[in-house]
Amino acid sequence: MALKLECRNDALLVWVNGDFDLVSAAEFRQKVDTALEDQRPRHLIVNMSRMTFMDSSGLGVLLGRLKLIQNRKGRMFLTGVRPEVLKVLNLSGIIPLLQITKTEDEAMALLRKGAVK
Amino acid sequence: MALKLECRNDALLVWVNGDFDLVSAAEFRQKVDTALEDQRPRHLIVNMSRMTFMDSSGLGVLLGRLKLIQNRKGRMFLTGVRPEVLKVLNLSGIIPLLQITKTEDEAMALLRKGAVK
Amino acid sequence: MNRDKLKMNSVMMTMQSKAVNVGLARSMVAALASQCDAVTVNALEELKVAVSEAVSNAIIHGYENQEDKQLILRADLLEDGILIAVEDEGVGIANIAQAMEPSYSQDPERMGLGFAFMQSFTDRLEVESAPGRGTTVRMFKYFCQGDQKNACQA
Amino acid sequence: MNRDKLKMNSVMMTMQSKAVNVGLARSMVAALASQCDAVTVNALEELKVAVSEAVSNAIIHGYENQEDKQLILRADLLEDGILIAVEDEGVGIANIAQAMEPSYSQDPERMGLGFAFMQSFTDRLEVESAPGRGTTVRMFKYFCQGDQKNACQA
Ligand SMILES: Nc1ncnc2c1ncn2[C@@H]1O[C@H](COP(=O)(O)OP(=O)(O)O)[C@@H](O)[C@H]1O
Ligand SMILES: Nc1ncnc2c1ncn2[C@@H]1O[C@H](COP(=O)(O)OP(=O)(O)O)[C@@H](O)[C@H]1O
Repeated sequence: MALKLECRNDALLVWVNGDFDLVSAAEFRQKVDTALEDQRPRHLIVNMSRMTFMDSSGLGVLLGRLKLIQNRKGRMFLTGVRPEVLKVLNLSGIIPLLQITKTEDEAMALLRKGAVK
Repeated sequence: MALKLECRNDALLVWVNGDFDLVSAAEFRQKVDTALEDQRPRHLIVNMSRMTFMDSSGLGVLLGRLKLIQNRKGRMFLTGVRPEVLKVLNLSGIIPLLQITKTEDEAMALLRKGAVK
Repeated sequence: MNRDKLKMNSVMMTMQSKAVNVGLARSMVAALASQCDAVTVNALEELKVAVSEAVSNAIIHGYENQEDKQLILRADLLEDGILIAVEDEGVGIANIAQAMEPSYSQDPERMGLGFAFMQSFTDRLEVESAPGRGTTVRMFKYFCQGDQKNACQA
Repeated sequence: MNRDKLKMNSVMMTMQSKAVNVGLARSMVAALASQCDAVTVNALEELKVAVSEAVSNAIIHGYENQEDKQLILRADLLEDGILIAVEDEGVGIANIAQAMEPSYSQDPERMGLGFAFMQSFTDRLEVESAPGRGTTVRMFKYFCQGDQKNACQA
């Protein structure tokens, strides 16, 4: 897996490349938590358009970050979710707790409008 | 591997998809030999642009077909050879015995002009 | 989970209890299952998740993240599906029924969805375990839904 | 071929002597080698050919195409390369030096290039064999050419 992080306005954007499993979950947690600490963004947008696989280790780390974001009254977005990854998300019960959009621009637009649950 | 065969004028065209190893070599030998017997084309053009891997089993079957083609005074062409496959061909000493072109149209054109070794 | 179907192929892989090997196990099982032309992309994706969960559990829970232990993955390709066994010689599970309940996890950082995913994504799941004696997880997955004609010719 | 370099990972795979498993062995070794970021695409391609040759030989020559035999593939990821062993318990080789000569083949349908490819595409090749006692082929391949800095961190 390769990770890319970027802060834009009030949001942390993360791109996840490849398989999101035990190995990459650890890397994701460490890098995202550091960025959340250091740069204090309120929202988190995870671009999953290049995530080829996700299991419960990946999912668990997403849920952990969701809690951190909820603590700071922010919103979490998943964008570009592929069908095989969506199937795993669907089983987890996480979906009602966050927002799924096609692109990160869509997510950013929703944030600007304040139109998020 | 998936194989496609087609007779065009005096030549048998074969497309090889995927890995060319012990499994696919057997299939190649059987299908190509049947076509060479039944339809009596003089020349053989193997499109290798989608061949992702080749080992000595694949190579051995190519050499076997080369002999059949030489017996009927035909020409053999390999087209669209990828670098990793070319490396294996280079080691084998087979290259001087046949013709390598970019596309099968090029091969067909050379055949029409009679401009082949 | 002894099935009488014809065995088309069969592989055993012994590997270290390292996180990187979760992906290795997944690729191996996917490559083996792909030998059967009838397998659907959907079944392959689900199988990969199930294998990932079982191997991750052996590493995290069974061996408590000690990287120098051995785990075994067995995969038997049958006519109509694949049989997987993941074995560790780790701590074992005292209460299997409880452990298999969704959202039961001994690890606060985890969601307790591993067994739930194995259950949802395969057609049969069996867990054999005892404290100090390690754990074996066996799963069977059909390659496609109720299609007799699509038997494997690998 | 005992190397003192740190072992990063290590896998053993037992499989049936079936032609389809040549590809399985290749994918497994490629997936394992890819755990090392330093490995070049070039090295990976060459490694796949070498593994393919050794496993094909075990099936065709060692077991004379009997599909129900077992062969073992061992792969050890080291700091700077990968060590592969392919073992069969087949017919064995009487004259190893002769068998390893390019274009020596006992099979008229084959070119006798298997050992030549293993030799060209790896950095070290060792064959242990005796008639009736099976054959073990060991190969070592560096991940990249003389680059100390590119040690594997898998
Ligand atoms: N191989 C194993 N060895 C020991 N304990 C295990 C093993 N697999 C699962 N368990 C136990 O079962 C519990 C539930 O597992 P699971 O449903 O996969 O959720 P999670 O991995 O998120 O904890 C684990 O927390 C652990 O206590
Ligand atoms: N695993 C093996 N068991 C028995 N004999 C073998 C084995 N590997 C190679 N040989 C012998 O060595 C010869 C040369 O092998 P190789 O160079 O791979 O060429 P080829 O496979 O084309 O015959 C084979 O023809 C066979 O007689």
